[in-house]
Amino acid sequence: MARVTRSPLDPAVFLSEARRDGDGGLTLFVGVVRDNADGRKVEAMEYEAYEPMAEKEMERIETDLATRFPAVRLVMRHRIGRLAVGEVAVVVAASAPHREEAFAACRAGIEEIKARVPVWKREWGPDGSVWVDPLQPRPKHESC
Amino acid sequence: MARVTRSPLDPAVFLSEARRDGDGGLTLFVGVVRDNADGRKVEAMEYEAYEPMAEKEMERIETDLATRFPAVRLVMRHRIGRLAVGEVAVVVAASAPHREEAFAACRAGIEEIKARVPVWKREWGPDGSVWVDPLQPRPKHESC
Amino acid sequence: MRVEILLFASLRDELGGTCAVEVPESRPGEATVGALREAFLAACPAAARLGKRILVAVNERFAGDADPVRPGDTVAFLPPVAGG
Amino acid sequence: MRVEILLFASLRDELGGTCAVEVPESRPGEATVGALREAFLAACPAAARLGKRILVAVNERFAGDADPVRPGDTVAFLPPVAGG
Repeated sequence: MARVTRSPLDPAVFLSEARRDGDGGLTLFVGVVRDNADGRKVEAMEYEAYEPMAEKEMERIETDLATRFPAVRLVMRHRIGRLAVGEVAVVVAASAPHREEAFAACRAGIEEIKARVPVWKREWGPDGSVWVDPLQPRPKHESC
Repeated sequence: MARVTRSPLDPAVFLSEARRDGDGGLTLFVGVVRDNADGRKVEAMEYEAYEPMAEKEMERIETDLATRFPAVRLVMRHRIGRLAVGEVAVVVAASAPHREEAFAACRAGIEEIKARVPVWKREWGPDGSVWVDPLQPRPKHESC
Repeated sequence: MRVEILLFASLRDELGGTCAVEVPESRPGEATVGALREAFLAACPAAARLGKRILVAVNERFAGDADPVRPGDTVAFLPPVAGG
Repeated sequence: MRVEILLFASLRDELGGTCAVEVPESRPGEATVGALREAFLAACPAAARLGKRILVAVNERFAGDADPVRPGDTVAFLPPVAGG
């Protein structure tokens, strides 16, 4: 399956995909659309990607993390398109013999995605839409 | 639903249960039975609890963590009975506006469960069974 | 006073689901958890392997050696926990 | 040399999906990413708000200002990423 997709993401599927019989600790991060940002009401988020590069960047992150966390199996997906509140935008599943490594790799996975994968989001609310700027001061509410 | 249960645990259910519309970051820990321990083959784990106290201790952990992580909604379950390799023994779902809090609360949840909840496990393998002692030197393979 | 103790996991396998122990009172109608632990280890040498690692619960809550045990309390002796 | 640039998200909304920029060569058949960025900002003042925060990808990989751009390369200018 493509790592960047327009299809809905079912987090449980990726947990099962990551698990091997020698694993005891599985960690999952799920980023979902929330109903507010900086006090503004949010009705939907529209995700756009530079698709071929985003695919490759996700693969490169997996390769990098396989070196940093050799005991961990990682499965990562990013959805694009228009998502309603509560819909899943990103999933990082990490499975490992021990929980410490699973937590560390899962956290590293979402941080790398947010730092490196060419995906953008446009916030839709009652007053129209605005592109989210990650460096814009967002005092209390950063994205996911 | 009881926090300590003999019924199979479906992690996805607890993610949905934890999520509120203001949340953007959901983190899940799933502890499963693995096929080995200290180089021994494991065929099943048999979990036993001091049930009424285990229920209360899970509740007390939730109360403690609600104070430490006020923005997080936590759902925790522990299964007991005989579990085959790959079956889910414990689930901690944490949902929060931001991922940092979700990760921290999820990690704290599983650490507290392992430290405080009166549950024990008996490891079944080709040579019979043995109670798992958490302080027994287990050089490379601690439980989940 | 005489205290009935619930046992779990490896302790139950070795000693049965409950055992009754006679413990000296620290004051009338009250003994300490510490005294109960000593009396239990003396009465059940099979438990010595766990010694101070045995956890004590009084009324379904962990208790320290200085905590009191009174008639009617629910007392349990627990091997080190190993959930997850 | 003339370089065609792919644009995404807010840059695409403001400037269209592609734009072509004339950039001085650093040596025959080659320009630097830094020179291309300058030429782009000069040609498209609407992009000035992002300035150095614009990320450049050459052949679907992030590139630094010292990296070369050659004819036939796929070049994209990207606003700061905001996935997740």
